Amino acid sequence: MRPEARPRVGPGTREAPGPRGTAGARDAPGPRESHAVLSAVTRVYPGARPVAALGPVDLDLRAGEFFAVVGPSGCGKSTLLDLLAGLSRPTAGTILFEGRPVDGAVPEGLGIVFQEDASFPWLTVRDNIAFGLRRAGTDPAETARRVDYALGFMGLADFAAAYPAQLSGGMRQRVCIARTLVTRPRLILLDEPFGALDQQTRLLMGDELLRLWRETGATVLLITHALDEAAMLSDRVGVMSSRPGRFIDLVETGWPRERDSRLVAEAGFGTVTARLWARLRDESLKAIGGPGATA
Amino acid sequence: MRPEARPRVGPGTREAPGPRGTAGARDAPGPRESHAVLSAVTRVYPGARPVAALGPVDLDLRAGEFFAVVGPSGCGKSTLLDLLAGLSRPTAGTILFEGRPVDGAVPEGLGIVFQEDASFPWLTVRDNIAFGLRRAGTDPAETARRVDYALGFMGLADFAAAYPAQLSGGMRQRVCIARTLVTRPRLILLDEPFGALDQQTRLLMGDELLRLWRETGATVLLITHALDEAAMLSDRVGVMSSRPGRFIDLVETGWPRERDSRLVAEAGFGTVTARLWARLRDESLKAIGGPGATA
Amino acid sequence: MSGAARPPARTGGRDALVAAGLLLALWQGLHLYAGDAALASPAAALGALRQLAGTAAFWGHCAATAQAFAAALALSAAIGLALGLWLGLRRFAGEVAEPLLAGLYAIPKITLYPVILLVFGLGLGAKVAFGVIHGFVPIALFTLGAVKSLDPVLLRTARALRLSRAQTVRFVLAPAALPEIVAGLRVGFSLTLLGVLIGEMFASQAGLGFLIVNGTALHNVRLTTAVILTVVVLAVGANAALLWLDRRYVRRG
Amino acid sequence: MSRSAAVAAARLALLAGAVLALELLCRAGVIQPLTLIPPSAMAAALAGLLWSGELNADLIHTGGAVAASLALAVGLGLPLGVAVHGLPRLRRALDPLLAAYYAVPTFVFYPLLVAILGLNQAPLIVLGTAFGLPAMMMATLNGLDRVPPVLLRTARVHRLGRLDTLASIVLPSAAPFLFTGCKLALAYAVIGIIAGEFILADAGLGHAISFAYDGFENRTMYAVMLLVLGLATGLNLLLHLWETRLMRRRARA
Amino acid sequence: ARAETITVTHWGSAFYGAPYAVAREKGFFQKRGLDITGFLTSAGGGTSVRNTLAGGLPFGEVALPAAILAIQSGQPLKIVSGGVESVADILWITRPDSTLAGLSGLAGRKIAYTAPGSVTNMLILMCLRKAGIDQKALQLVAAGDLGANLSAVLNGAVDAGMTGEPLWSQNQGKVRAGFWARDCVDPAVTQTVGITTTEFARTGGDTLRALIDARREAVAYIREHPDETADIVARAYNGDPALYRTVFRHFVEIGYFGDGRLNLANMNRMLEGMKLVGRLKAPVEWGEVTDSSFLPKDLQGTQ
Ligand SMILES: Nc1ncnc2c1ncn2[C@@H]1O[C@H](COP(=O)(O)OP(=O)(O)OP(=O)(O)O)[C@@H](O)[C@H]1O
Ligand SMILES: Nc1ncnc2c1ncn2[C@@H]1O[C@H](COP(=O)(O)OP(=O)(O)OP(=O)(O)O)[C@@H](O)[C@H]1O
Ligand SMILES: [Mg+2]
Ligand SMILES: [Mg+2]
Repeated sequence: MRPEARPRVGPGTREAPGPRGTAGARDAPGPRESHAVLSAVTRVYPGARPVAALGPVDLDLRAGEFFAVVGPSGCGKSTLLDLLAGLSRPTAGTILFEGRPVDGAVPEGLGIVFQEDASFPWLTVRDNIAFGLRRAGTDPAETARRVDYALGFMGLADFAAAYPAQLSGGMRQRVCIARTLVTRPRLILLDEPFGALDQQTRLLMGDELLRLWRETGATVLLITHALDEAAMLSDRVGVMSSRPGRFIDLVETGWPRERDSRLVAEAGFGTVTARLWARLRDESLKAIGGPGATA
Repeated sequence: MRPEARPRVGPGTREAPGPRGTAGARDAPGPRESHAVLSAVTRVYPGARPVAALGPVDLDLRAGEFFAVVGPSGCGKSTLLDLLAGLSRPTAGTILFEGRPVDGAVPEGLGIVFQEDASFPWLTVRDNIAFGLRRAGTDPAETARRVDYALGFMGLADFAAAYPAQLSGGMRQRVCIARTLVTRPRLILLDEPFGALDQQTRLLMGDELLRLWRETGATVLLITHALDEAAMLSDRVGVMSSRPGRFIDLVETGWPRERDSRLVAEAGFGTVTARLWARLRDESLKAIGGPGATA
Repeated sequence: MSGAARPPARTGGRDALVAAGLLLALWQGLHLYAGDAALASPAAALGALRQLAGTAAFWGHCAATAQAFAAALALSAAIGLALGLWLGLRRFAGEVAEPLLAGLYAIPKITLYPVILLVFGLGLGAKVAFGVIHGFVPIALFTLGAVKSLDPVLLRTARALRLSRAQTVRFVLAPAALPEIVAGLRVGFSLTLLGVLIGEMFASQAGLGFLIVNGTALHNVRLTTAVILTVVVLAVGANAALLWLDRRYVRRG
Repeated sequence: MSRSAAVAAARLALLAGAVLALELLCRAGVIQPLTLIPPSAMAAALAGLLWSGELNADLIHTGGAVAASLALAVGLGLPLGVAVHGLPRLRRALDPLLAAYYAVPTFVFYPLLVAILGLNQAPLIVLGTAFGLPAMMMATLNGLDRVPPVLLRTARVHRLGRLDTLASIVLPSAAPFLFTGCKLALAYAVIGIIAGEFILADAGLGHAISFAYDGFENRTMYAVMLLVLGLATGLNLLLHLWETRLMRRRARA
Repeated sequence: ARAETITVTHWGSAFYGAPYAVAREKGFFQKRGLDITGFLTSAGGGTSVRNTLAGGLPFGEVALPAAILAIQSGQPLKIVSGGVESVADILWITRPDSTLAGLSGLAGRKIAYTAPGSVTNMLILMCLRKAGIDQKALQLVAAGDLGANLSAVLNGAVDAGMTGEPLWSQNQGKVRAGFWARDCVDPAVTQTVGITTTEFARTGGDTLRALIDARREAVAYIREHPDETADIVARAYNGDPALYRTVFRHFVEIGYFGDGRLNLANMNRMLEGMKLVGRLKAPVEWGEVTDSSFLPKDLQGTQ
């Protein structure tokens, strides 16, 4: 099945409020309830020469949406994720998750997949995936059930007893994703989870992620440096400026909820990526300050 | 200046011989002298379970051309580069560089940039770049001249006295590229040299590489997993099958010699990448054997 | 290098002083608890040391130890580094030899005295040999580990730049493995010194080890403690210097 | 033949070659039996000693002391290493002391230990512990340094407490380094205990060697040394094999 | 003559070496054409014998039991002269407040000596025999060298420990004599002897004769000038001259240093002790292990 691709490129409409769409109405992305809200958040890394890494940033992450963040290297994307997850505290501004302030501790209901490989080399794939559930004291039968499901789901069933060292980089990434997903987080933060993969494979993995997102109904925030990935996967793409990162554009893609990587062959797809690229070219020039800046 | 993009997509024409084009006539890519030739090259990694990593591969790399290689992860791209550089020996087949066989030692006149960060952490940026020249006993004044030029050229002038640890990943990649280029190799092998960079920055770096290639007239073989990068930079793109890698397509891009990253906004550009993508999707499915294969 | 937080350099000197103060306090406490017969007080040991330092004989002993130690350290370092580099580069040889080396190292070396005597003869030879057998193994093991865990791309780069074997060792391997080599040298320094001292306890006419044997035999606690203090100061000084060099020139960024 | 089998075979061949060479040198009279007896004679003497049960008490005595020292060195070195790792300033001050410590002939403090612990096996166990503990501490510090920060962040994401993080993330992650520490602690405990017995004790394998040494009973002396060598190398090899298995499972390609 | 080194056991910590220190200082070696400048030492009988065997000038003054055991195990050695001929300076000390008084009070106590098989082991067993106490009635512990013994006593780890000079004189007041070795046995026991290799006995006769002769002259000098000797040894050992004067007066009193003659009676007493501690595996034929031909003529017949 090839979904109809209906790109709707326009200026960000992040303040558009409205009643929450029903699950059935989700194919047409629209305003929904807030899930996490950042207000005037900034982050300065202290030190002899303080680094203003982020902000001020305002962001209203809506429940059930797939939000992608793109921006030049070093603009503060990972910093944003850290703040949202409560792994570090903002220098100024407030962060709310499900209505409660995030205050330097990771709130319950939140799952993160880091940019780096975070699989535990001393545990088998199965034990890696079960880690979070066991720590949380989930009933063993339920744990086994969920882990088995995730193993199948992630194409790792044959490797349940293998150790991460025996897996390819992409499989390890899948282990980390599975470990996060089995805990059924309501908000999933992904920091370039497909960084270790070639472009083709990452698109295929993207399809899997989309399927997952559709099935669980979770809210997803995906940081990526691949513009086509951002364009293909998300309902909205936030484009960040060079450091200190602010959102300079919010692109509503308008894809149907049922979509996959074949979107990239659509003519309209190029329009979204071209817009992202156009917004980013100058920011990247500023950010690297390298040869491009002098060319 | 925005160059005219003239994509000429067609089946590989790798056997087309002919007189070497003059520098002036280079804007229109055409058949030229052979620079390196691989004939029926295969590579099997021995062991308890031997791995057929590559081949059989035939490739005629023409003097002064910009050749890109794309292929699914683990298909043997790096293996191909190793063989061509004399870093390992083919299991079968022959490799000629400038008419002489490559026999397990790196021939003079060949430069390599590895996929990994290979900067020497104990040397400053300047000393890193000068390393090859000093070991080769190049006259100090000449060394200083070339290194200074490369520092400016690579946007590293302000960091000449810095150590790699003080640089970002992309800057380190540039150090490695500079270290290879100052030795003025006639054949430059690049293995995903922009792997550490975000998509935007890699395209900017690509512009630099193009400028360099135009100025030095060297032959370039670039391995990349970014299809747009391959499409934008090269005269020809070799598409490899899944392991053991063989060339299943050779795409002649037909870009003018004077070109830069703004090509990506061209409509014709999408046609090249779409063709590359189409050729690769099935190979990637075969290669990862992961969730995509079961989808 | 490690990402562990390093305190700013400015606090280093003060912390070292505080640590030295705490150690002195611990020493004094032990002295008070165990009494003069077991451990001299810091003041007494320092007094004894000052008195010792005023005698020519003491400097003769120091010179004797220093001479043997210098030779032993040079040999330990040379053998340890060469062996470590070689076994690190030859993966197979390394895998074969590493556990044997570590196992051999675990035997108490003083029991080898008759064999040492047989092979190296009396006097300086035995002292130096004792120092070397104590010191070279840790240096070799640290170096071997460093070379083994070396980023392979560095060696590939050496090949790509067409470096000779000697050039590769001199310009790539040695600098790349330097942090571990320094760590090995720090431990090797101490153990070589210990080995020389033990050698002097077995056969010598002079040296700090000789003073220690006599000090214990005569129950001259002040003398023994003073000599040990000398050894400790020497070893800590050398270690601090190596650490400083390491921080200054090796662990950048 | 697989690589590990080849390594094992080469290791065996190397050992056999060395033993054979020694045997030939001894049998040919190049080495006098008064200094060194042929390996076959050592083995025969050892077999006799073991068969007669003469060594049983000494074996148990030494084995107990080594086990106690090892347990203490690891049991104290590990938590101390963890504690010091959490206090970077203390660590910086301690850094030069840890490596320098190995230059100190610790057995000189035997009288001090007797004063504190009484005249029994405890001072010797403390000496063995004191020899192994800093190595364990250094290895622990090393290991904790290399825990990838992303794993610690993962622990926070899973909302683990401090102890939970230590037990289920930090220690497993640092396991290879802790292993190295254990191997070193074992080697040093063996050296410390047997060398201590050689000089100070009236029982144990070290004393058996020393007694035979003073009595010029070369057969007994070398037999017991062979036993020590065999035990030390054997234990080390066992640990090494276990470690390689562990590492192979975890090694990143 | 070039500078030579001989082996003297416990040089610097015990006084077996005193005659050599005097001979060097007074030129007794030099006038016999010897240039002895160094004294190689160690703290163990077996080690000293081994050092002698390996030495450039293979002559050493070593413990008699070690020499006997070495020869019995086939080492190519000969005993060529006598050395220290008394154990009268050895005693067991207690803390001043101890209730232990004399041999009779030993039962039930914890008594330290140096090492199994050593002279002090022999002496304590002889004392027990003399006192008629069964070995099981008390606890004997090997505490290590004299320093460790003293430390153990001072720290109360044992009820009594052995000591000798100079520790005894040095620690007057801190410790009290519990019982003396001379209370249990005839203290005329040969502690040390001069040994050489059989090889050197063939080729280095003149040197050996000169060495033994020089030592003899030094022993005579000590007897005449204990105070000056004390000063000389204090310099050589880096010790306290005042303390050493007490020590050497004591030594002269008890005839500590023999003149080099091989006193078979004294040597036999040592053999007896060795048998007692189980160190002697076979009987000793003095004729086989000794070679008196390097002794001065007048001492050769005195055995
Ligand atoms: N711990 C820190 N101390 C000081 N500066 C920091 C720290 N962490 C990050 N920074 C700085 O903050 C800025 C933002 O970093 P961040 O990691 O958020 O970037 P990013 O957008 O995730 O980059 P990338 O795409 O390369 O992952 C960078 O300029 C970086 O140098
Ligand atoms: N040293 C080796 N021993 C055994 N197999 C190897 C070795 N090196 C590579 N291979 C195998 O050979 C195949 C080709 O590897 P290669 O590194 O050339 O792939 P690649 O195309 O460069 O992949 P990537 O895009 O991930 O860099 C892979 O399947 C790999 O598992
Ligand atoms: Mg990031
Ligand atoms: Mg590759």
